Amino acid sequence: MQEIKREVLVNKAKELLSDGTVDRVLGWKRGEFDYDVTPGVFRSAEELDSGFVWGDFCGANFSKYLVKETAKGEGRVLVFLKPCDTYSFNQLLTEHRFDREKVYALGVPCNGMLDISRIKESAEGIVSVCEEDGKVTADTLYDGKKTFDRDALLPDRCSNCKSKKHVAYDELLGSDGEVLDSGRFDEVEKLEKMTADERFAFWQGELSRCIRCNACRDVCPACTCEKCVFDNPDSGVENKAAADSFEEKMFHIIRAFHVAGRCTDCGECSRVCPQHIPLHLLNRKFIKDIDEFYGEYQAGAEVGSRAPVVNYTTDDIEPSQAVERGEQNA
Amino acid sequence: MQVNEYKPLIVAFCCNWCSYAGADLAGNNRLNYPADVKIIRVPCSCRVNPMFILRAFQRGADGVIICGCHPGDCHYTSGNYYTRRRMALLFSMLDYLGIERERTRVEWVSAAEGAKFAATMKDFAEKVASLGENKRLEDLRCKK
Amino acid sequence: MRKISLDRLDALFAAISKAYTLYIPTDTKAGAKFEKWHGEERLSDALNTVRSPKDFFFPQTENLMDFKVEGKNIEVIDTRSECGDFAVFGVRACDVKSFDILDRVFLSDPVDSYYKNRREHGVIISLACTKPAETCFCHTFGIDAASPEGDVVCHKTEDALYMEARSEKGEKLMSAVSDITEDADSAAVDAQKKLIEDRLAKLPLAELSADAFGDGKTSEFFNAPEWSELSEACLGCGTCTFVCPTCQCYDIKDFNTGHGVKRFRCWDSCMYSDFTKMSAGQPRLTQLERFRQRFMHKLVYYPTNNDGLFSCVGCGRCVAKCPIHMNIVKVMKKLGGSKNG
Amino acid sequence: MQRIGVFVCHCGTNIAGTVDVKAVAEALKNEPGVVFSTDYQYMCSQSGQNMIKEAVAEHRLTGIVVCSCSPRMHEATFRKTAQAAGLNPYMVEIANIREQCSWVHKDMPIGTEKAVILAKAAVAKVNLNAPLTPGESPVTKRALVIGGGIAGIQTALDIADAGFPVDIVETKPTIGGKMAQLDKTFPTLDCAACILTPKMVDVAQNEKIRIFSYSEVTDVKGFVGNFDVTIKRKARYVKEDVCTGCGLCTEKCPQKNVPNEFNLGMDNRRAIYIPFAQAVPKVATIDPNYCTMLKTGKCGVCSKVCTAGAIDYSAKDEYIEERYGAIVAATGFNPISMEKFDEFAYSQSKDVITSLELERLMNAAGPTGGTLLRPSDGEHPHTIVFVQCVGSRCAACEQKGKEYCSKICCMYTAKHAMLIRDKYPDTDVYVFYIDVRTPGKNFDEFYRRAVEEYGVHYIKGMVGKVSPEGGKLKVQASDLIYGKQLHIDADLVVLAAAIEPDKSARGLATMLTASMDTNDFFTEAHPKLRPVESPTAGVFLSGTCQGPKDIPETVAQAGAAASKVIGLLAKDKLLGNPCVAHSDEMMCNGCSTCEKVCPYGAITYQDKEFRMPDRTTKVRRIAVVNEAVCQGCGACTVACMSGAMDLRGFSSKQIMAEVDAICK
Amino acid sequence: MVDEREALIPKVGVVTDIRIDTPDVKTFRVVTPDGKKAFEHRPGQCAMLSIPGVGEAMFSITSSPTNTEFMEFSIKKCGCVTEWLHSMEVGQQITIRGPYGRPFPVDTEFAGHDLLFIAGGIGLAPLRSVINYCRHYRDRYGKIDIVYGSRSKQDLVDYDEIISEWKNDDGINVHLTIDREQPEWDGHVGFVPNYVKELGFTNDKIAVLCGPPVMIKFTLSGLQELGFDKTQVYTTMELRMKCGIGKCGRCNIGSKYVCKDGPVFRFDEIDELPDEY
Repeated sequence: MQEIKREVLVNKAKELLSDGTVDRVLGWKRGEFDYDVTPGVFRSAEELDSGFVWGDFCGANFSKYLVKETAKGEGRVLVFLKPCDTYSFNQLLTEHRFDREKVYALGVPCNGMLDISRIKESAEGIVSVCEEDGKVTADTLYDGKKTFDRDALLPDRCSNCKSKKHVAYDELLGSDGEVLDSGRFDEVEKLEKMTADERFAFWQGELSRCIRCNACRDVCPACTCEKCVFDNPDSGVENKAAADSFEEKMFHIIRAFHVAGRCTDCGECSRVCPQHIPLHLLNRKFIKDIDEFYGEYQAGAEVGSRAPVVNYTTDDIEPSQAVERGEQNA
Repeated sequence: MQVNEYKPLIVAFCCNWCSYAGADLAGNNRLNYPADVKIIRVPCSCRVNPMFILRAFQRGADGVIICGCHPGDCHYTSGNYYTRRRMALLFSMLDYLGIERERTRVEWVSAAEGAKFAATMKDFAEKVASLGENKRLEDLRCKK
Repeated sequence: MRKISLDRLDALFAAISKAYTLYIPTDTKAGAKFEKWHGEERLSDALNTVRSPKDFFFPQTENLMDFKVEGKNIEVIDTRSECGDFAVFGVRACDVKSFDILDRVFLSDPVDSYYKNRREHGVIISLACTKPAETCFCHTFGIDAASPEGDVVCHKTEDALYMEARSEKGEKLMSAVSDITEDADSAAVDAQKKLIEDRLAKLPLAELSADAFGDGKTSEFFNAPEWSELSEACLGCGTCTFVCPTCQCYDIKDFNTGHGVKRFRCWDSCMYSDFTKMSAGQPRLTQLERFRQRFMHKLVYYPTNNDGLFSCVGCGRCVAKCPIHMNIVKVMKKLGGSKNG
Repeated sequence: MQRIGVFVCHCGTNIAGTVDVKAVAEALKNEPGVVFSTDYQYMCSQSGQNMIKEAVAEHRLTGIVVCSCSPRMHEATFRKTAQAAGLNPYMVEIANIREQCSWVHKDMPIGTEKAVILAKAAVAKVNLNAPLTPGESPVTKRALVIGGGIAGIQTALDIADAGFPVDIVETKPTIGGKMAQLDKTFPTLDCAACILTPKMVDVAQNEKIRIFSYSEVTDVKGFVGNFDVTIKRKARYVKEDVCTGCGLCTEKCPQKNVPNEFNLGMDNRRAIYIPFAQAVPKVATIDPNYCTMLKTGKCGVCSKVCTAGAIDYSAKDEYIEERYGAIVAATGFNPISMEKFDEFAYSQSKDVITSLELERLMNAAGPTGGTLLRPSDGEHPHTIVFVQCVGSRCAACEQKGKEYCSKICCMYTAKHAMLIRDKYPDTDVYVFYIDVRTPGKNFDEFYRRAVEEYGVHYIKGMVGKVSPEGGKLKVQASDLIYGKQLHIDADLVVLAAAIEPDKSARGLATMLTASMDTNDFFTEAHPKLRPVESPTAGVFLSGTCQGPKDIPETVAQAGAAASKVIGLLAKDKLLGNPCVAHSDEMMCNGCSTCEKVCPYGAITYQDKEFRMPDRTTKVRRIAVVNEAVCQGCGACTVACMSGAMDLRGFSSKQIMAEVDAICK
Repeated sequence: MVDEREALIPKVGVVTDIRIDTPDVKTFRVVTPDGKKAFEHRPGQCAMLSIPGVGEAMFSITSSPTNTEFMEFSIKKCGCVTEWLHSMEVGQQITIRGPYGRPFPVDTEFAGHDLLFIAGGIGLAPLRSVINYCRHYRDRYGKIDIVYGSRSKQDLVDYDEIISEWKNDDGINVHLTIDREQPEWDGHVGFVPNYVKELGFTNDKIAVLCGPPVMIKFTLSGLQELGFDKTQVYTTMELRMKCGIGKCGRCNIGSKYVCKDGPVFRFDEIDELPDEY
């Protein structure tokens, strides 16, 4: 259950539309079912009334949409930002990807977003999903109602939420939370403790499922390049469908490297992967390494910060030490 | 006893100002090291893009080594500091993916360290040879 | 009609495997997937696989030919080889239909010999859907999940698998398993069909209709203002096209291996921004045009060229997998207007 | 498609001894792009070069691969050959088959195989080479020296001496800097003023030198050869060109209680003042913080007494803009604040002073007229304790002072001790030290004289605490050699405060895009080989802004910086290195990442309008590389994730082609 | 193995002659290694040329089918494949497959009619095949008018052939124009659409248009002003193509595939397609 009710968001949006603060609203649109919410632009109170939703399936991070949306015209866009979205928002501002003046950011608290695939693992034919007191009930076609612990339905990015604090907004609805001491590196550590052979087998298994649909890249708020190297025949790494297992690895290593120090760990990549590849574990490895080698750094925590990969100190860790450190973990 | 015929293929990226000159000095002093090592000259170690390293592995390299000026001595003042960070992160990631960590290395070799260059290459080539062929980062299409 | 007890499925698979390379849907932590049967694999209970079985005939990538280049000379090396016989078990009605749609593309003149080769050697063993999902809408396109097409059609009841050959290839496969299957009457199957039909009628998308679309509707829908809203959130990724059993766009690319050039074909997506990009210009400039292309193709262009046959089979994969949950159902409802209430 | 010629050099037997050169030439014949391949005894010889030229003409070559010795040896030679043959010099690549092949491998088949691979890699690269032309930029023949201390003065004099105009910008009303405040100089004990003031006069009289005193640099744009600098001339309220420096106003000004910074606040001056007698320019300055006229509009005494009519209360800050070809930073140093060293009671007792304050107390023009007297009571001190390394060589964890050695303290303390013992033999002088560091000509001899001839008590150990008690300073210290605690009742305690770069340096470095180390000293382009140049082309370093140093070292470095400046200004045009970075504006995201890693500040951003395919225009932020400033390291090319940034001559495609060729 | 000929597998072709037409157009002559024509084609059809490792691209065949010895392609430099082709030398092998697409209806609709060919710039390349075909079977057609314009005299493709052959044929009128005045030019100056209107053709002809989109747009409306119906006007289109056989999906406009259903279209057919090119 989310702290703020849908009506509060709708009313606020209407108010800002009517007083001319904004001329459109980036929000979540109702789908066919309870869980298939689509990002969309609302221009009127009527559209908001009929189509706006806010709930447990509003996981999409709107930050990246602002790059395109703000370029469309003069007016301001109202955007709803959950705490983790605000980090992406700041990171995009750091990289000058959109004009802050054209955005009115409303911070909304987030209690974690549900992963429908977790419900689908044990229920077929989901007709509706509702929640009460931490219990989620799914009405199914063949097995009647099934009830789940809400916490069990959270994707990794939410069960290991890094922060409930909004780091950017023009106005905050509800209360602000704190940066959390999440266990977000636990999975990474587990992998680090494996042997190299086990790690290789693990990643080979995961990455071999990749169908190169590019959803991870296309949803990633850090991937806003005018032209991605993987689409550019001149880059030397262009590839489309992975014709060999090497290309899957190449794609994911380079992608993770390109967002290293810029990835805010919003987890969208893993959310959208149709093959459930835990892509966030690649990004988190870089984040963990950066924290350990160069001091804690959270991309997007503030606008204008200098990422550790484009910085240095004279007594940095040597690459050989970096991998030997792995040995101690093993 | 069986003679190990396997010869690794090693790509060495050397910065123009220190390590490439170090390699030249090794030559001047006739310091032998394995011919498996093939050097590519770059202006600074910081020119080495992770993509080049992966490309080398894709095309059949068994080991990739990057040599640059000692930290603090970069011709461009700070290039090798960036190299150090980038490669620390990249190598750690490759290790995380289960790629043998001995296949990649960064070494600081000054223009005066011909002996170090030769010794480093010898050592690296031996380590890589002991790992055998690169299987984990190979592109089957590029196999002969 | 033949039947075999469910506890003897392994024997059935083993028998098929003697003459065919057999693929069955199995469960993985990322959903069901067709895998080669070696003896250990267990049949998945999932409604359908994450990826469609179009891979069997139109793989994500395939080598088309090799070139040897020396100086100014080029040698073209035909790398095609005769495909071995294989059977795919457990293909659902929607996916079976998708092969028909692909056939009309790849087997029309000039024939795509790569596709044809595999198609001729592949035997489709379909399986009726006992528990269609909320995302299913195959009936919209006249597909009957209770009675799929296929070389061999199967129905799985509580205790047995009922099999019936529907083609020459199917007969041949059935004869290979005649020793371990027994004759059966159609009572159990009929009962199951009835059950499935009841279930289909109760699906949330049961009323979805494609009547508004089809042959000759280009001008009606091409300039519809709704495309703008429908496409606004589209990321331009290729998830929908890659999980789609009927999407067949491809790219041909060359890969220089250092000792030769491999020309390969790989899936492409009309959703990608560089799909139609030329050095001289770009006919589909924005995501709106690209998004529109995909749905117009499925609902209007393809039917225009193929006797009204839609190139969507209602499998629901895109409904489940689209990162932003935009899909053909929403498009049909929005554009189809009152007919889709 | 290139038409490439391959030339394999035997280098006598240097190469041909271990590499089958004919086989190499033969093996290269079928490589893509190669239309001609041959071998020769000595490619670098005149006849070898002629052979290349002829082949270029005969086979219409567009690119050349020479398989020979290291490019560090003969790349320039063969580039010239190519140029003479009508090719762009950058269409040449060298395959290093001597230093990196024939000399390190002994086996002929192995050496030959490797030579072929190296040559193929060079061919693969040349196939992607593009003609490059170095950019040209004019040189403005004028230098700017920032800081008018001894470093700035010497640099300016040397540059002017070579005939180039120089401007000095000094924040204080006079040039002279720290050296003007010193009494005597080690190790010769000559009077600082006696050697400095003639140089100051030289500066004033030199027609090539302009002094902008009481001024600051507020903005720097441009790049080597063409820096556009904005200089703020602070309002002095005295017309510089009218004031005769008679000093009458400074005697008549009724505002007498202004702390005199020249004497480090140990006496007072007037609101209108000339810092010291030999000031250059010798012009009065009104201190707006104390002038009654400026603050209340009532007074006007100075204006009344000035017969020249130089006073102008309505003066405003002025900004002037000037273009320079080179800039020298000579911003100097300051002793660090003693705030964090309260154990030495600096803030509690007037009799705890810094060494620089002691210089003034001993100087004839100082507050005591040159007689050493205690600041608190004007009494002659009989016991003086010197504390060394106050704030120098501090452990980083303490976060109190500096990690580095301030270098000059050992020597000036020896000087002070010696001078005091010489003038006041009844005074006991104790020096507490960690080490005594005397590397320098005649330095150790000087220090030993202090100990041996002048009887200064050098004690290895640190002072723990100084507490003022009954007119005395109780000094608690440890003697590390004898391992005992010492208690000394001192009359005066002198702290050898660490020195740090002037605070203005940080802002200046940002304007100059010159890099600094963690202590805010400017970094050199190369610590050994280019010690007076900043990594930013056209910016040079003089004096203590680069690191602690004494006067002779400063003067030497000032001269070195001047010679570098002269070398630059002597050129009419600067030819750039064409192997520089460039950004593809169509792919650039304007994310500012490349700018962060550029050590030279060569990357800026601009908003550019793009015509979109649908005939709309879109404004996008894009990176622009200043080719005159870029040195071609390539750091930006890897930082750039879109691949918009590439390096000419070492493009990603070229390097990957080499990788491919090697791994084939 | 499968003994069927696969449409996607090309033949090897040898470039036997390279002619420099304009600063950015070269004409390449291609035959098989044994010196024959790679395949027969109809006027207006295309072929896929490729250089392994660089890429494949579709080009219209500019030589006439009546040429029994070789095929020619006039190619403008505008991308990586064309750039590579332009850097080739005689003797270079390339790969070729085809022919693709629907040709001009030279033996049906065109037969017996007066023909008006209008081209701009490189747009002459696909028309050259038809024009030479019609010249070869001169008696099957009526009067032939050719209006051809380019930026400058140097940018006129096939200038030598036009002057030395076309202009000398009976019943063929060649009208050349260039965009701006230049010293060694005494012919017409002005844009093609205006020139067509100035020339004022009668509407009893069949017109064939090829050139840049802007030229096509204005020339078509010019022709309509002169009384031409869209059913009398043909053009040939260009889109990104990969397979050439109507399967890969790239050149799909509405229900048509340019590579298979085109590239030749009559304007009334184009009207039925969605406006997407």
